[in-house]
Amino acid sequence: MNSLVLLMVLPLFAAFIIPVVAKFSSKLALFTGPVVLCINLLLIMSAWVKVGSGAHAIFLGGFLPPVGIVFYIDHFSLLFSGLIASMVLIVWPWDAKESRLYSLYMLLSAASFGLALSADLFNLYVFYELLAVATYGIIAKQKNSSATAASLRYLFISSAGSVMLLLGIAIIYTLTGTLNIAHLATMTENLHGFAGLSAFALIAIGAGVKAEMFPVNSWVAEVYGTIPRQLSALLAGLISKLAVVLIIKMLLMVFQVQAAFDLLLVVGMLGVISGEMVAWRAKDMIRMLSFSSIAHLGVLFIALSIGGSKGLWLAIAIMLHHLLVKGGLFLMADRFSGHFDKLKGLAHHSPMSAAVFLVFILSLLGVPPLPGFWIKMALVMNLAELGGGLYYLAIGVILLATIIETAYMFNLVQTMYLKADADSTPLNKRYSASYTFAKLFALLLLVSMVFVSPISKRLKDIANHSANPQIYIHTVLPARYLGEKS
Amino acid sequence: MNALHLMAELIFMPLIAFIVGMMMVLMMRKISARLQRRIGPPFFQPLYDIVKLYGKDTQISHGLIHDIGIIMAVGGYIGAEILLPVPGMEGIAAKGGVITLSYFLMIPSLGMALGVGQCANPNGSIGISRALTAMLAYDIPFILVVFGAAWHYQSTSLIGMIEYQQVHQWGIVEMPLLAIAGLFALQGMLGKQPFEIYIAPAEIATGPMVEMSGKYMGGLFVMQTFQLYTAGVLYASLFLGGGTSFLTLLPKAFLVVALPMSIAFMFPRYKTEDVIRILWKWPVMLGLISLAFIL
Amino acid sequence: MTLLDHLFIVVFSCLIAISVVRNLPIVDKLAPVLYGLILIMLVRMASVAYGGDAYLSSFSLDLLGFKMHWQFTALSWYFAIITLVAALASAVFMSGDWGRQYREGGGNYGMLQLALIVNVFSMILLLGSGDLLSLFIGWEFVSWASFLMMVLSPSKLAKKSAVKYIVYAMTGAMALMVAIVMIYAVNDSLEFEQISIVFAQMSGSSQVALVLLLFVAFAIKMGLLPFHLWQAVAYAETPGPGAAFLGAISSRMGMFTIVLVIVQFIGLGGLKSVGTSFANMQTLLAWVAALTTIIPTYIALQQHDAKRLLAWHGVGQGGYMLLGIIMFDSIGSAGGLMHVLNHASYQAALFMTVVAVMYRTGTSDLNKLGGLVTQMPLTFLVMLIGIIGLAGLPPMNGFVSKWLVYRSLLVNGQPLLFVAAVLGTLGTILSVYKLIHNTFLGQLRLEHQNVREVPWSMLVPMLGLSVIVFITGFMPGLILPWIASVQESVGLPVIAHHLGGIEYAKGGLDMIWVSGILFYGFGVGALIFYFLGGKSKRVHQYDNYAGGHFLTSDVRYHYSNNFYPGLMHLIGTWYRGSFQWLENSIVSVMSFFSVFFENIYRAKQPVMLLLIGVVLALLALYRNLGVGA
Amino acid sequence: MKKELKIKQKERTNPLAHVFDDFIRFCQSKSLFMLHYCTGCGAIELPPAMTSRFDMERLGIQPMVTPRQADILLITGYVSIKTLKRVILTYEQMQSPKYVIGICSCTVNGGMYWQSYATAKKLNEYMPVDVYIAGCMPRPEAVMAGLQRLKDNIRNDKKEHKGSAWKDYFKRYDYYLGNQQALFGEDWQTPTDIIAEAKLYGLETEETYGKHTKLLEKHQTPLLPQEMRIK
Repeated sequence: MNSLVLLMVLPLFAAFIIPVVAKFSSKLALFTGPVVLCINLLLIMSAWVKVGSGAHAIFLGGFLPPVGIVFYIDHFSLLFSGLIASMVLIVWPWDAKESRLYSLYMLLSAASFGLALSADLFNLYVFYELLAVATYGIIAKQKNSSATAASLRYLFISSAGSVMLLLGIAIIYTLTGTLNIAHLATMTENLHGFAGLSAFALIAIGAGVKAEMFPVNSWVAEVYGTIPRQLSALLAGLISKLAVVLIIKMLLMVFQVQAAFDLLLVVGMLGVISGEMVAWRAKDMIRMLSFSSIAHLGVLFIALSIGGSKGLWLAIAIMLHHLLVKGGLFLMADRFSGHFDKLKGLAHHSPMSAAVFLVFILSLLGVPPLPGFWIKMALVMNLAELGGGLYYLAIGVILLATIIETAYMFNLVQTMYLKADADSTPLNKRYSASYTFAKLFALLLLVSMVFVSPISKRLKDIANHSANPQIYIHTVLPARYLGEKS
Repeated sequence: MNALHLMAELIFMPLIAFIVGMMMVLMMRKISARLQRRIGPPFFQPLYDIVKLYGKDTQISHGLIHDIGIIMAVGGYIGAEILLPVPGMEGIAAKGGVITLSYFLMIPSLGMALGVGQCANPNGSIGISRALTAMLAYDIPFILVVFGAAWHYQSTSLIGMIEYQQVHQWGIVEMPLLAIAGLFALQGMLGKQPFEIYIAPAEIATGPMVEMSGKYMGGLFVMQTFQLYTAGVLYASLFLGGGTSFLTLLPKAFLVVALPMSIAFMFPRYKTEDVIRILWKWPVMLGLISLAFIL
Repeated sequence: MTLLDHLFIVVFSCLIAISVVRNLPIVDKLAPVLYGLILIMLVRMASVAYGGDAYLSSFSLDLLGFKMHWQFTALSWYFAIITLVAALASAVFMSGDWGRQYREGGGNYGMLQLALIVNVFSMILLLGSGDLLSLFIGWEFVSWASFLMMVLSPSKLAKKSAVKYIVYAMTGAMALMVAIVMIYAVNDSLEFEQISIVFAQMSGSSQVALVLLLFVAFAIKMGLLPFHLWQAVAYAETPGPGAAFLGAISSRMGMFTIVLVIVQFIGLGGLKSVGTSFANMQTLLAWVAALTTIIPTYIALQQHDAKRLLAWHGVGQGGYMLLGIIMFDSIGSAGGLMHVLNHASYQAALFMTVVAVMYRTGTSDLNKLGGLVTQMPLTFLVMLIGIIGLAGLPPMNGFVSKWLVYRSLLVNGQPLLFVAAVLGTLGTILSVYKLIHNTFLGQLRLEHQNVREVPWSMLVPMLGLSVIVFITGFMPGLILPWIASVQESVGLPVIAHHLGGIEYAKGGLDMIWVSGILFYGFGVGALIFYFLGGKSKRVHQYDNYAGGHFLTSDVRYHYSNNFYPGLMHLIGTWYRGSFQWLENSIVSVMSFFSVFFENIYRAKQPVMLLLIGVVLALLALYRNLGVGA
Repeated sequence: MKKELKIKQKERTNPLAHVFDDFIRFCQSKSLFMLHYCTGCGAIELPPAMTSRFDMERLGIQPMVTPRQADILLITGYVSIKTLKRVILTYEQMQSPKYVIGICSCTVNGGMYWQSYATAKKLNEYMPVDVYIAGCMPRPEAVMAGLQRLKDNIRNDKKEHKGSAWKDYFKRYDYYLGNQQALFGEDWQTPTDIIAEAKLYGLETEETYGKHTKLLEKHQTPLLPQEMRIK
């Protein structure tokens, strides 16, 4: 079980040796990353079986909690680890010539695995920063002025976010004297005051920069517009969710208070509305998808604000769905993108890609019987069960957003199906693996439509398990701490 | 109701309507002549006109629909006459009621419109456009009147209405405003001045009738007799207590027709939009006020 | 396995079959057979329409804790049979020469066939819904299926209007979802019965909200005011037979749900309990219905494209249906329900005649046609029967249902609604006369001299539908038992009927007599015409009196443009396009906020945003928790 | 004097046919609709004839506005060549039996325009005229007398054969057409198919046809009515 540390260590190690390997063989350097990721995948699978319905903690460096470094392994974190490995594999820059990029991708994966697995705030912060650094590097690799501007903007806001995050962590440390989440979970009463909650707010907003949280997400459209589509797929599909994972850990283990939920609910709603509104005016496909992505992260925050295992399972479902759909859409964008006018007549050049595109957005809109519908339905019903003005407002916001989303999405679809100008084709003709993956995503989406019931059951199990602080505490903390408590 | 009675109704109701209607046409022409200090036509003039028209040697037709239009115009009124109860002959009329009757009254217009349409004469089409517009104008007050009467008498059957009036008072006493509104609508319905823009002989050459010759025109003359009769009897049944015998019914019917005629020849005509404006304003207002009393 | 399961299986297999063979020539022969097959399945279930028990499906689904099951009541059956007859007629219509021409013109014929069966499938699914969730799913299916049909036309306008439609439809669906959520939140159940239970428990404002949400959802589909803007253009731009099908039945799914949900489970008592006694929900809905009959009808009057004219009338006729059903008495609701079938029959026939004219002449512009009656007499006949039905004159079926509605308004003492309904009918007469006049009557154009009647594959469905229009008008008693069963199943007072019409204490209706008298009148008229007068002679259309002017073929004198100038002179200024303005202003408000948010995202100092966000969040927490906490 | 032209008479099988014919002729004489084609100054005399002073309506005569409905075509004054075309068109569109009355000297012989290049002098060269009412202008009394004469002619047509001049137009169409062609040129054509009508009513004789009708055929655009057809 302790071999799971390799998940983080292997890519980190690879990141450092790739430049060295590249000196000898660029081919070898190119394949190092995927090999590492495949090994990770195998590790994850074996761990998935071993963990079963339980949880496991790995203590690093020989210190026991609450002092040492702890990795917490359960199906939730494994699920995300698996997603990280597969996503990075899918977007691996096969045609890039620079080995430095491989290193950055490896660094990014290492940080991501760390974020998914870590069980104390300090490590989370470290991995978060690492992730940020890797992302800056990758974005800055684009050699054009707008990419530079975008990455600079991203850098500014992201580092400011990191400062907030750090501030939040510092407050928590001041209040409790520990950074181990399990330990924090045992002393929630210290944290449920104004100071503690403001720490949560700072953490949420700080991490929110990456999680595309309103209002700290102004980097999204510019960055996604300038980086390669695969990378957008990675950022929008996965990295944003990892930042949410950080928030989820804090929220579920420590801050199960109405004020925290309300905070998430409000920023979620604002995100939904603002994202959809701006996407509605967008005339460029990537810009539209970026803002739509903001809106859907908003929905995710709304789901989280339900709290408890219900909120978690919905959040996981939304994340997975959004990963498939938005990831798929950004991967599709590798085949065609740009201003709407350029996409005129796309469906006649490639009916298949238009159809795949359609499947994605139909699910995104929540059209039955696609999975998106069931998620939306469950989300709305759960919100309704909670009752209360803000939750009803959230229902309204989500459904209003759906209408707006229909308007702009189908404005694009309509353009696609218009009669084409004979000479120009909007399609990117070169072979693109991304398109194949996009089709695969669509297929996955359709298959999951059939298995809505079992999948949702599985997700609920995972959520029930992961949202329970007691299991977490018992797994991580040594008995003497618990003894003190009881 | 035995078969004989049925046959009698089917034959005699339109026949009576035709004969009485011809007399009403005569009366109408006499009234206008007297108002203009003329002598006017001889007694049988309406008959002469109709016979002459049917007896024309040349009759031009613009096609089958032209023919069918005339058949519908005459036939629709024959149907309407059967649905219009008169003393002693009200067996079949009970099957319809006043709503059905008012719908029947639209069929001749539509039939004529079809026939005129096939003539491919722009004057005719303009006339029909005006005639249908006028129908839109006068049917609103008319329908208000029908509604008010039906509500007041608690029946949609004309027979029931007449019975009510025989027992109680005449409708015109109980609902004077509605009766006035009805008279207004009647003026429009009969297409008499000031509401005869759709005929406009000098501008659009009698509009719908422009291509009607011989028996086609004759059919329209027959239709006119039915139209006057229907208007007279319907109004008499709605507001003047109908009649227990023709002796009491017919004078009322003649009076009802004479009234608009006497008013008509004192007026020039309104433009189409003014027809709508005036018919949607005054009689509708009267009707609504009256309904407010009734309901 | 119940019959309902069989029906679903058959419909689904038909869907699969057609989607497989849709691009092969055999689809022409297969599709009508398949619709016939589904029709037979429905006929086998006919007992439900004669007072039998509702069919339940033997399977149900349990997804995410939501249970779904299906059932087929008299109401479902009634709408389903209309759907299938319309689909069958459309399928036959497109199967022959029309389809060939469509294909040659670059149309995607296979897709059209597919769209039709998808529509039928989703409608059956909706009609068979047994609880709120399956209703919602069926609802969305129907919306998207119509959308599929609408986008098939290659024109830009068609696509634009289809997108407009889907935005409206989504709005409706979302309103429905909120309503369902409101119901679910109380007792955690999605059964239909919950509606009335929950409604009774709700507070006044929630009741208003629930009724309005449900009504908005259904009104959008049905194109009732003020949600009528999407429908006409979208339907008019749909390819021929598709337009006939959609125009006939698609938007009536809104009617189905209104009856199913609002009439059955909220009911008159429910509607009346909302609001004051002077202006309650029933009054509101009745006036919505009345305005829906008037405004779209007069918009139709302004159209000079035949398909749009018909489509606008389709919107307007929806008002009669609602007006009838909202009266909640036996005759009114019977009229409203019956109008669904009647409207479907003549609307489909009328759309087909227009498509037939387009097939031969290539245009549906009313200013570019004329005089076609000699060239296409049977099409003319169908249109004549259709417009008599649409205008609601005897002896066609439109008269019966409108009569019932009028009668009900009379009995209920609603003079203003009555006048509104009549105003709608009169506007319809004006407008349909313009339609038939500008298309078939008047001057035949030089370029149409060689136009011929359309082939039998198109004529047969048209004639078949017009036979339905006539027969159900002549003997409404054929349909009335179904209506009575529907009324019984949704808990309305049941109408007393016989073959010729209805029995009603204060004046009934017997269409056999009424039609008999009318035809007797026509017969006498014909006798007079043919035997009393001289022989008539056919003349050429240029042998025509024009004030001594010589008419020639190069001068067009067909009076068609601005057909009712006098009327328009008066009411022309009343067309303010207020609803269009409303729609545009909603878009403008949206744009305003959109620009606002866009500016936020464009902020030069993103870090400032972060700080503002943090400060606001802390402030909110501070206020929320108080100082001491 | 013109020679008598033979036409094929239809067999009347109905024993009451003559009674009907007499009745109809009686009604025709009692009911005359008049289209007044007011070409010249004579028109001014018509209003007194129609209104309260003389009241035409008591004779059963009333004005109508289209040739389709009219029995009498009343030409009130000089007929310029341009006008004559319209007059002929109007005349041909009238339904038989139809009658023409020429009022004023101008219709008789050109009157004061006898030497004008632009007027048609004798109306009866172009269409059969039943009654001329001469005078410049004739007084309303004369108009009334003329109308009364026409009525009598129609009534007594069976004996005196003065009331069916309209048949002459069909019987000797070639003659009238020749005069018309002389004035309007070879390609003169009206929308009404006179020959077909003559055939239909059994009024064709050998003089219906001639070189002028041949000329007409050469220039004529066909005037067959649109057939209603299913296939």
